[in-house]
Amino acid sequence: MKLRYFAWVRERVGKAEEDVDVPDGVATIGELMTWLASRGEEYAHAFDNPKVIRAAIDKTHVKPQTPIGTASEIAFFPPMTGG
Amino acid sequence: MKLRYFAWVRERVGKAEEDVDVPDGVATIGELMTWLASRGEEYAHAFDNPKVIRAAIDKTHVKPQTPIGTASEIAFFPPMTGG
Amino acid sequence: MRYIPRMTTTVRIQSEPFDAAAEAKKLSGGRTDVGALVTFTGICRGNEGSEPIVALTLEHYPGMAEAEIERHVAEAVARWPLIGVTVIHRHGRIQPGEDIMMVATASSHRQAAFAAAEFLMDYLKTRAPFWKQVEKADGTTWVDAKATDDAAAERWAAPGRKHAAAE
Amino acid sequence: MRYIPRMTTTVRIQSEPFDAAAEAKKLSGGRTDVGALVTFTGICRGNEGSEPIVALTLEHYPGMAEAEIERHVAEAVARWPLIGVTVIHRHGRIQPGEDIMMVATASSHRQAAFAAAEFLMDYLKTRAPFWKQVEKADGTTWVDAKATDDAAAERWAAPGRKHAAAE
Repeated sequence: MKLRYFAWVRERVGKAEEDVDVPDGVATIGELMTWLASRGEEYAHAFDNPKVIRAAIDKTHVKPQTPIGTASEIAFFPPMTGG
Repeated sequence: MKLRYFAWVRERVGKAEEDVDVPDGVATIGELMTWLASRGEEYAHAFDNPKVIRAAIDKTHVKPQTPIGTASEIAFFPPMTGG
Repeated sequence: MRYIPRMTTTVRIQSEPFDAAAEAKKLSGGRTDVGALVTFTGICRGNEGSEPIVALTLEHYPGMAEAEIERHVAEAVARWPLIGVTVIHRHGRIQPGEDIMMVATASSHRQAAFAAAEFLMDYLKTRAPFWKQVEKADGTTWVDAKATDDAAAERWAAPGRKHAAAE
Repeated sequence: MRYIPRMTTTVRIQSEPFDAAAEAKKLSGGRTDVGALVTFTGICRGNEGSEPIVALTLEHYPGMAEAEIERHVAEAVARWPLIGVTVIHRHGRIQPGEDIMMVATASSHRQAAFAAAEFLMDYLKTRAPFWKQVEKADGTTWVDAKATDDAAAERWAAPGRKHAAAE
């Protein structure tokens, strides 16, 4: 599964995207963030306050409780500040 | 006192402006409209429904109960449709 | 110290056409404190319902039109943190596709610019002394005032209404 | 028979500057059914509070940004009687005084044009995947999302809210 990071989430993780094998038992966006936070210091820093992180599955906004399902691309980013 | 008429009030009265001597006892805008309506057929037609006529004293919107006072110019016109 | 912006207000009543884009640009050009620019342009349509319009003719009350618009511009400036306001309104004969009038508002913040532009439009429709006559193939008629325009203007006067004055 | 206007919608994400006035003009040019044209332009300011800004850099999520804006344009078209909508949003480095983005809405009636432009702006601020980084003399920081922007976007979703859909 492809993960993409934007803005300060990208800066903290230290990369814009990566391919990961998500372990069994990680079923929702929220669980994916918890698992990512356990992957090292930079991830722990990026995901230390998951409440402020927004997510999209295949370029559509989703909530933490949304199941990952058969997503091909999941993105994590801070609240948006365009306009 | 100078009176000015605009839009269909002007068309019905048949003139854009005139100088009139307002008789004693005509104290408010509403009373002035009643008096004007008595001045002939064209005035009666213009002021037959005074509720829809708006007025300005010296280029400021006023209500029917506003006293004429020492106005130098009073205008009558339909509801505005600019913009 | 609170930053007091240099304020630009322009009110013009004219029979000549105007360039809405160029007028709006003047509010933000040459300065870097404008974050939001809202422009409204009112355009003469070519039909009313299903009937074609040949032209509109706008009558106005010279002197009062300027004074009334300036009074509402001053009120908008007092109510919202604006940097610039431009109102231009044409009179005379106007053909379909031509611009009738414009309002442009500049502010640091979008909500102030939007609110002030809508406020000015609602008041222009109901309080500025202009009257539209519509010319069709079978003659001319005066446009009736709309109750919905009065309602739109009244919402700004409703007690307790809150304005989004800043982002 | 109800008149079904020819509808023009344009959504563009680009790093190049754009000409807001020319883009807005495209919505009303060559047709006579547009009575109201509203243009919002978001401009890079030269300061944040009292601190000078060197530049803004806008990061975006390619593909999702277009899709998200197009979804909201479609919703605006469904909610209000619009004739045309244009949204252009830049990404990359933008200097003070330069335009960041624009929304233009064309309709027969002013209230629809205003409401749709505000709706699109409120959603763009909170749902379109763009992130602003502000560059000052002492370094760069990510702009924080504003709670007031979330509140502005939520008013469009509030149950029972009435929209002024026509004059």
